[in-house]
Amino acid sequence: MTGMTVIVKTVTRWTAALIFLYGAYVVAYGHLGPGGGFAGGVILACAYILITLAYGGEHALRVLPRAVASRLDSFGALAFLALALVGMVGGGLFFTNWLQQKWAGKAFHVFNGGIIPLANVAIAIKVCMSLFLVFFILSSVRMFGKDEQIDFRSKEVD
Amino acid sequence: MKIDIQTILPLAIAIPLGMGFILPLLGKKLTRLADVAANLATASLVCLSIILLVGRLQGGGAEVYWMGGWRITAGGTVFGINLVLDGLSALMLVLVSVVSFASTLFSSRYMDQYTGRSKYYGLFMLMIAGMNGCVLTGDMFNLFVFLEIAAVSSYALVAFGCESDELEASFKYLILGCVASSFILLSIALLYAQFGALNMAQLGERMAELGVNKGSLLALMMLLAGLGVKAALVPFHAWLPDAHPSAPAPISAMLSGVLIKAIGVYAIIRVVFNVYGWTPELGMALMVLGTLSMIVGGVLAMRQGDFKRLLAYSSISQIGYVVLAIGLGTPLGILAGLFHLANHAIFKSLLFLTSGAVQYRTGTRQLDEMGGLAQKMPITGRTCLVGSMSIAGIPPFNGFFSKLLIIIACVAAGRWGFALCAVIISIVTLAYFLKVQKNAFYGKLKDKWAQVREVPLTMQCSMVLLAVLCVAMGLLLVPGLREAVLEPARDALYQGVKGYQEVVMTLLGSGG
Amino acid sequence: MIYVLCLILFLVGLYGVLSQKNLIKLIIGLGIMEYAVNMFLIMVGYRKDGKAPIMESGTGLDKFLSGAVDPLPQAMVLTAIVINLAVLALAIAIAMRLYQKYGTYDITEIRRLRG
Amino acid sequence: MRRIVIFIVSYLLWCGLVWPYDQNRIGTDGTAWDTGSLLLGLGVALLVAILFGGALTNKPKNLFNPLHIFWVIVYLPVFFYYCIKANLQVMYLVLHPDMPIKPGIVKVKTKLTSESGVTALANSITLTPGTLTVDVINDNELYVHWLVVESAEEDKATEIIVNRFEYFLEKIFD
Amino acid sequence: MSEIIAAILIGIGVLFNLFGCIGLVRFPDVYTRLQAATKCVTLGTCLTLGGVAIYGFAGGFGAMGMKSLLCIGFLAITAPTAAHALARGAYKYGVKLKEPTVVDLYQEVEPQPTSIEDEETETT
Amino acid sequence: MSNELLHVVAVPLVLAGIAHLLGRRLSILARLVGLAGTALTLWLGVRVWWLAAGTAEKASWTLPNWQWLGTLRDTPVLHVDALSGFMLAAACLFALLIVIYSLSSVRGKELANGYFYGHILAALAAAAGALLANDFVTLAIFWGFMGLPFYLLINMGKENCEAAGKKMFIITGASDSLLLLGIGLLLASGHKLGLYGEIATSNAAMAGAFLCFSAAAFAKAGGMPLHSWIPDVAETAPVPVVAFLPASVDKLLGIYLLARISLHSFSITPGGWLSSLLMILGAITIVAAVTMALIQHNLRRLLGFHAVSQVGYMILGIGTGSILGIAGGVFHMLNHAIYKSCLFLTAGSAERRAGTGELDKMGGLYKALPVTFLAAVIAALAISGIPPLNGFFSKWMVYQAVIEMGQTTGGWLWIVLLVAAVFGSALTLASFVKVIHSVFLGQEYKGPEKAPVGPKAGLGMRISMVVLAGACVVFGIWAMQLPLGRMIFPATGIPTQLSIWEPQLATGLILLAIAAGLVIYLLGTAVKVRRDDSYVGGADVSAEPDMRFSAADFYQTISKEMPVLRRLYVQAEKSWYDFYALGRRLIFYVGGGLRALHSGLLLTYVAWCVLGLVVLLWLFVSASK
Repeated sequence: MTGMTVIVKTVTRWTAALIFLYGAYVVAYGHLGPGGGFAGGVILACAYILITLAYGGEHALRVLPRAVASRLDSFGALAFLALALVGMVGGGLFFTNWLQQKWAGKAFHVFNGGIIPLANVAIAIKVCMSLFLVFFILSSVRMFGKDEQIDFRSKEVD
Repeated sequence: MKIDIQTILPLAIAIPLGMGFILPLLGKKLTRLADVAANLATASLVCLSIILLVGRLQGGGAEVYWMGGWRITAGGTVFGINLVLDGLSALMLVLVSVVSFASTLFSSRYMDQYTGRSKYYGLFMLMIAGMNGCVLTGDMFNLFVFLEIAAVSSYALVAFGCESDELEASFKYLILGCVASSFILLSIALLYAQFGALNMAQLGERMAELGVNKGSLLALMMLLAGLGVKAALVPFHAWLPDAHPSAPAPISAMLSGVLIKAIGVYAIIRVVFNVYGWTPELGMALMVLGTLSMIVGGVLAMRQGDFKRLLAYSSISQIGYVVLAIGLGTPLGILAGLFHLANHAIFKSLLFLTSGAVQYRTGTRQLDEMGGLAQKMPITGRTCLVGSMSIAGIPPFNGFFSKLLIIIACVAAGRWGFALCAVIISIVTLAYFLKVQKNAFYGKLKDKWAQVREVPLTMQCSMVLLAVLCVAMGLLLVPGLREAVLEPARDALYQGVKGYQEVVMTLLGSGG
Repeated sequence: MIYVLCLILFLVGLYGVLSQKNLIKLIIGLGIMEYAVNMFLIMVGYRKDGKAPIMESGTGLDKFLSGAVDPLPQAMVLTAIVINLAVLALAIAIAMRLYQKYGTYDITEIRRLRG
Repeated sequence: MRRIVIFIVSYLLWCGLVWPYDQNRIGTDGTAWDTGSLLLGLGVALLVAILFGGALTNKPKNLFNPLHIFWVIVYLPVFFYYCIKANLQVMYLVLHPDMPIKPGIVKVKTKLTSESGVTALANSITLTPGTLTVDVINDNELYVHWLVVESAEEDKATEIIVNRFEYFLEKIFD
Repeated sequence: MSEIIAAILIGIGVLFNLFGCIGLVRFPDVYTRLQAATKCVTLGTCLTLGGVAIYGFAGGFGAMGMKSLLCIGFLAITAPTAAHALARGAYKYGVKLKEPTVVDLYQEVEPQPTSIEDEETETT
Repeated sequence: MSNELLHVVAVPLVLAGIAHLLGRRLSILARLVGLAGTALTLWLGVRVWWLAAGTAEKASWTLPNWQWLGTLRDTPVLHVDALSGFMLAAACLFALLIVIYSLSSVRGKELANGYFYGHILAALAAAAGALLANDFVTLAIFWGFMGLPFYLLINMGKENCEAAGKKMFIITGASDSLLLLGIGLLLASGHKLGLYGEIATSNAAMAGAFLCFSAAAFAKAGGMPLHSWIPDVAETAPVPVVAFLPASVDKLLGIYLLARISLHSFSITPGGWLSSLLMILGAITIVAAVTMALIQHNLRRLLGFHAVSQVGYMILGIGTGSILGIAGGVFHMLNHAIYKSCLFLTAGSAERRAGTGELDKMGGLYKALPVTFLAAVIAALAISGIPPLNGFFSKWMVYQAVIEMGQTTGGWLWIVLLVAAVFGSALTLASFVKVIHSVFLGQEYKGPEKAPVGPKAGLGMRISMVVLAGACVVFGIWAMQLPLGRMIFPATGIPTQLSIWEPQLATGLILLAIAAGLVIYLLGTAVKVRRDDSYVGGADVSAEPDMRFSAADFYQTISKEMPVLRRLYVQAEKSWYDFYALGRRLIFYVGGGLRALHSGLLLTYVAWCVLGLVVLLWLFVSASK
């Protein structure tokens, strides 16, 4: 994959960062409006997918190395789980919203959902990286031919 | 010691889920560490599930756990994600963890043949998480979600070897599984549309109030068909004989041993008994499906020359026994079915592990290429014999007792024809397992296997563990133990819709 | 009535799974089935003149419940979409590998396992 | 420098997205003003700046040159005019019973040198009457699909298609 | 007042979208269809969003209007690029130019593969 | 409550475990364990038998009073009465003799290892458990378990033994499943599971249960139509195994069960349809099996068919339902165990010497194996029912029981049965003439395929054979005093109308006659006769194969020349009369069709799912209307 024409590359240059930003926005406001970890994560992944499409796989891997992606992938899920487990510390329940009391902000403000925004962020990381990996691997299958080991990872979120 | 179930219950899902994401981080280099970690995880699950089983006994009845203590009641409907631990769930939990422990123990050397071990363990753990969630959840939609988690990881695990057979099997499995999931989801949607509840207890309550109509009947049939695919009941079984043999042996053991039960049979019986409530027609449908599976699986297993494929067909047949017995709806029938389910988990995983051991050393699965291997692989041969005898219902192994109970239950319920079928198929079972013994382990040793050795120690250990369980499980029928393990599971089903609803709803208050 | 349309869409997907020989088209059929189910779920939650289930300032819980469409099916659909995504990604990956091994996308030629 | 540009642009965009002036979302304190979101925006913009470093622009100085900004403002109505014209043309073609189209791909040349300039030109061409950029070769030769080919010759086509934008774009990007 | 303006804008936008769709149906091949789709749909959508923005700002300068404006900008940049990428991809894949085509200079630099059947790709 | 009952089951089981642990190492120690174990079990068994005479409480063993046993606490599990007691002792005795035999016979590394003795001990333990079981479930447990060591023992045999073992295990396993069905029937009708119930067989369910149990007994003992494993096993399994299980202990168990259910568990009407069915099956077994035996070429296979044939007498006897008949059947079973294991042991000895089991290739072994020869002759005469040996006495009792039944119930059936039984006895004699001639008499085979000459019979082998042959004589002559008086009548009750038969007197007369014959023979040999080898054209042809007349050839006429019989034989060769083969064929046929359905086409599979859904829906919608 060598990438596309200069037009696409340039537009990608202009927009990728903005798409990422928008994804971050969707994630951050997931608890206030439509969106959330999954939708935002998909948008985040779109930024990287756009780069992959426009510039080719190699450049995309320079921006986001595969090892980093798969580690972040696991990290996202673990962070989500850790958030849930922290709720159990001190006799609470699984998924107890342990931040809600201490960090109760004002309604409709960003910092008020307790652990929910944090969980959204974790999910977003997970989804973004998973989607990127899935896309990347699928797009590279034809490229590398038979010997490339497919990474059969299934992605589960929510 | 009073065990606080409320504290540790979610760990049954959290541990495998967490490990499922930690293990892939270990990468390619730290494979031994991945082995150790995976084994530790499954061992801790075994401990956990046994603690839960015992703790549930101490606490009496069931335990209901609300995720995060979050629960709102609006318009008479309870929203929130809950876990329900009753006798049946506890039994299934123990089974899943025991079999998965044996499988991970076996995997540590068996998976030397494959690359990407940490990913393998990751998927494995996800599958366990899915199954544990599936047996614990008290809500239809989460049932679907966990079921899919387990199913998706199993699709990937079936294809793990990336050879053409494995890919083909996995693809077929995936397509059928997907069709099944859409059926399940559609029926859940139908149920929600009609009754406005997803919580199983509440759904059952409303269904009892409003009565079963065409729509809920459609939903039920779709559920039955969808979960029938997952449980591999004839005629929804066709993926199983492809998928189970193609997976790596420990995975086959998991798939046949617990997966089809946790996400198939368990879900079916939970829905039938605790949501819809058993009716004679429903019982009849289950019995017919079960008998059909029993016969078709048994007869087809006779014709197989591939060790693992034979075992796969025999799984269909044995699942048929389970469903037949549970479909009877009598206390004895349910007890017999659950007992057989537990036994089948143990001996079928044992058999798949031994087949894996044979494949590990000889590289073949074809029975006619083997012969006389008992001389060279004594432990494998013995354990396989134990497994075969158990599944064929030879005393004093556990399969005998469950088969005895099933036949008695069938006759006692006046279902003579089904009892006769069960008897005949049990003979057929014996016949094809003796074929395995004859072709693989006895007879003359072929020259090309002269150099074959016994498998490594950890693999032996896991097989011996299961073989010992095969003998020991027979003791579960002793009243003292039966009251502790099997009867609560039986009661969880036999109490029906009302009982389940009472159990869950009375515990509503104590949850949050 | 609109539910029947969903059912028809579902059946279209099912027909696709049943009749198509091409692996990819088969997967598309699956996708259609899933969409039909998701759409059905959304419609189940729909309420005429209902608002989007987002809490605005000043709406209490009761008002929210009476005014907004049912948010639960939407959450369910979201989850179902995630699952479908995983499944479809896996399906396509396997289909591609199958193509490498068998050299065809024709499902009727991929039948090494039988009997 | 580039990072600073991207940081600033991102932050501005964030502010636009968050728009802490929404009357529908009056918090418990009685105002819609949410300081937290602006603070969070700083963090996010920083993250974007770090991750996407120099992606946004090659010549950060241009972005703050008032002259360039002026020409952008001049360019916009021109572009908008052609855009409407294009739509009306398509409308005419679509609704005309005979569909008097004469499509074809022609080659045009541009004097623009910067990537951004070429891109802007190509996009402008795409959005304006009857033309659609198919490919760019050697950074200055554009192949354009033309709905009603008026001339297949390179120079003539260049004059018709390119020149109407080139002047402005040269000012903006070079 | 602003509501009326918004309504008019939205109406025009939807109308353009409609023409674009008609063009999508009537035009003979991929490239001409892309022409129709890109132009009309871009402008139509932009106009619609502009209407929404005006409507949104009328109430009290809310987030809705701001987001609409951002959308317009974004759409203006990306839509032509997407059309370009599609056209180029289609050409490289071998989709033929249909009957009334008069000239194809692009063939000099990029000879089209011939193996692809038209019928198959038409439908995409 | 007496722990001896537990010990007699547990001790051999524990020793079997020990022997298993020894495995192939330390074969001396393994033999010691085997010998000591069987001897110990015999001692325990005899003690248990004595307990049978005591009180009911003494004669049973109950589960301990442990908390976790729940309602099973204090349940009597094992029970001994006169019937099971003497059978247990007999089984232990046979085990001991077999082990003694094997000490010298299985010298090679093939068999003399811990596994072999472990399996023997395990089988003995299972047999003990099955004999002592107080209820049907315990019986079924031990009954089914016994197949496993037996199967493993068969697998130690010659080539194709694994196929025979499989067949055996499938049929006996099937019998276990039938037991389960019978248990289910009993429970469903509200009966207790004890063996001592006296349940009426008038209703269909109980008749079905009775048939299930008797089918299990048939399979174990080898009655037709569930007999077909016996010839195969007899041919391929190791000799001690054949002598131990199908010849003695399996018969013991099978007939024990049949006798037990006829005597104690169910009450069957003599001459009723159940009883008639049993008797007809018995008669068919007698005649058909012996006819098959006539044409066999393999010594052990021939003996195997006789083992089936003899079961017919036992079934016939028990089928009469009268005390005399049951006593006769049980007595015949005991006798059969004695002489048939003796015959198998002699066959093993002869086979070892000749290196083959084919009748055509044996001959003239009496010189090398005098003790074996003697034992074989005695056992052969006993099985053929020649007075005064034991076989005669028991057959005599069976005949009497049939006649008595015929006199009470009338009809013509009993005549047919009686004729069949007598005819079978005659054919038995005929076939044993063939055996004795082919194996021990006649000329030695010197053909091209002659196997190397093997060793003579060892001490242990001779001891076992002599003991068993001696038992044939003793049980024949002192039948009333020893076996009947001490063992069988206490179990079955004393029959009222036993015709006078004075074995001792008869023996004296027979001995007298034999002595007279001997004198005449000696007088005859007093005249010198020239004896020489045969010559044709100056060449010694006595070694030529053509000059050798095998007894087996003589019997070829039966299967070759008689058209009706020939067709039957051909069909029998194709196993048209074999339930096992028929079932196998049926299942393979059905399975072939099902396999073709699993065509590997994914679309078909999906179609099944949808079709299944539609059918389910249709059924339910139509049901809900």
